[in-house]
Amino acid sequence: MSGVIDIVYAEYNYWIYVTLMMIGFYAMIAKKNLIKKVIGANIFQTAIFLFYVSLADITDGTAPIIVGHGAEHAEHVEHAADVIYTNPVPHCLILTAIVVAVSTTAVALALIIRIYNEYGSLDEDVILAARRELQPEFSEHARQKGVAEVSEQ
Amino acid sequence: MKTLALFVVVITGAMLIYAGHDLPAFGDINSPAYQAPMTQYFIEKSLPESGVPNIVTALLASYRGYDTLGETAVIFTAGMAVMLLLRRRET
Amino acid sequence: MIWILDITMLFFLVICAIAAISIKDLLSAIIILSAYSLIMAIVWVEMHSVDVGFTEAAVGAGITTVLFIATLARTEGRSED
Amino acid sequence: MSKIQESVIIRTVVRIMVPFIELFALYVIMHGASGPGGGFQGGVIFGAAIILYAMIYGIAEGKKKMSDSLDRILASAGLTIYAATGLACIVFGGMFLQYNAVPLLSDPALVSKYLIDLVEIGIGITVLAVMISLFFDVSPPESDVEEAKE
Repeated sequence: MSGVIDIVYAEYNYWIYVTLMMIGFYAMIAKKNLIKKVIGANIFQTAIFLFYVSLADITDGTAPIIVGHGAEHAEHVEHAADVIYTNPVPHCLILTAIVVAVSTTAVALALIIRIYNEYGSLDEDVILAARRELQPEFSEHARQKGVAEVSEQ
Repeated sequence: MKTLALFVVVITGAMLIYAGHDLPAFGDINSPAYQAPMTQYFIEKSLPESGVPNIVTALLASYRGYDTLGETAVIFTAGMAVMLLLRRRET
Repeated sequence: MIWILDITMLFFLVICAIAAISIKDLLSAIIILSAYSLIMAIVWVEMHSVDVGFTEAAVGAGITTVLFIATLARTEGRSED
Repeated sequence: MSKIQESVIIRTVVRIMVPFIELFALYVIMHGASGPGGGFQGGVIFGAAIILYAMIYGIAEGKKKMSDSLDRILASAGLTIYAATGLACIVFGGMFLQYNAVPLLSDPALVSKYLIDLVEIGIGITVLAVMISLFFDVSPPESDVEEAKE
């Protein structure tokens, strides 16, 4: 029994990150609404950040800010050698990734606004149908015909 | 479509959880990422080399300065892209 | 790491994620996404990653929500699924 | 003008809060070296203060605080500060962004500390300008909102 608890204690964070990532993935695949897809992408990104931060954590560690720096904290300096810091490298990577994530979200939302102004809908099926009507060569039949012509040559 | 998506999601999730067994335990101090020489070097030497007590800031602005410069350029480019997509022409 | 707090917050995270993608009103979905970001920031601070938690609280719960709502004001607020 | 924008309480509280949020943002940028914080967080908080003001007082009032041309100048200025700091290190004989090659003070670590602060200020300026311009671009134009109400 204690073996099971050990496994759960060691891995529950990874299970949660997989669950969140798959919720975001499902939203990106199955939802028809474009804003729902962007929300799914946000959840997906945050789940990956959670995975990196969980890898960096150390039990009984402390935040990666050097303890006992400066003269006013002189009483802490004698303990400074015993302090365990968590791994700072993934934190740095994720700090970069969060800001890139908000940039991609902003560009995606701008594209969604342009698509709505053009087609008057956020639904994927409506947009694709309108696009097929506007450009017949975009339709499935024409594309297959083009593939057949290419293969004949 | 929804059933297919659910199928894909469940299979991918099961594979990821199976692969999670090989990762170091949560909070393990002996994990390879923590015991790597570069991590220990950053923790020990970032204060004497860069004079900044916050290791994350020292990494971000000093050791990974190129990366942060590129990232700032990414934010700038995103701002320009949204401006090009949405701003009306001032006539 | 306080693991009881950790498990509670992770449980709330999963609930918020499921609610955010399954609710039909897009404004509610965005507000739930904002709450999701804030809980994620708490989880990260509790995992000793103060800088990342700070950034997520400012960016994820602040700017991203404002951008989503501004987008919603120019488009429509209902979703079919 | 919507109902929430006419409320006297909200307008007064926002007018009082905005300078304090901006002050806190500057503290976060300058404190990034010795505690949690840094250019991104501070820039985003500063941007959020002006976005809050623009949400309550209207986009036109917000653009009086941060005009489009000023916004464009700031966004490029921050990136230029960053790149110029890196190039200054080359001028003094180091490599790109090798801070401790600059022989300004006796202690190379101290030079590095001040240059990291300068770089953080550059990041903060770019981030605040871009966040404000993102909000102004994505939010609906005020003339459209007025037309929709009529």
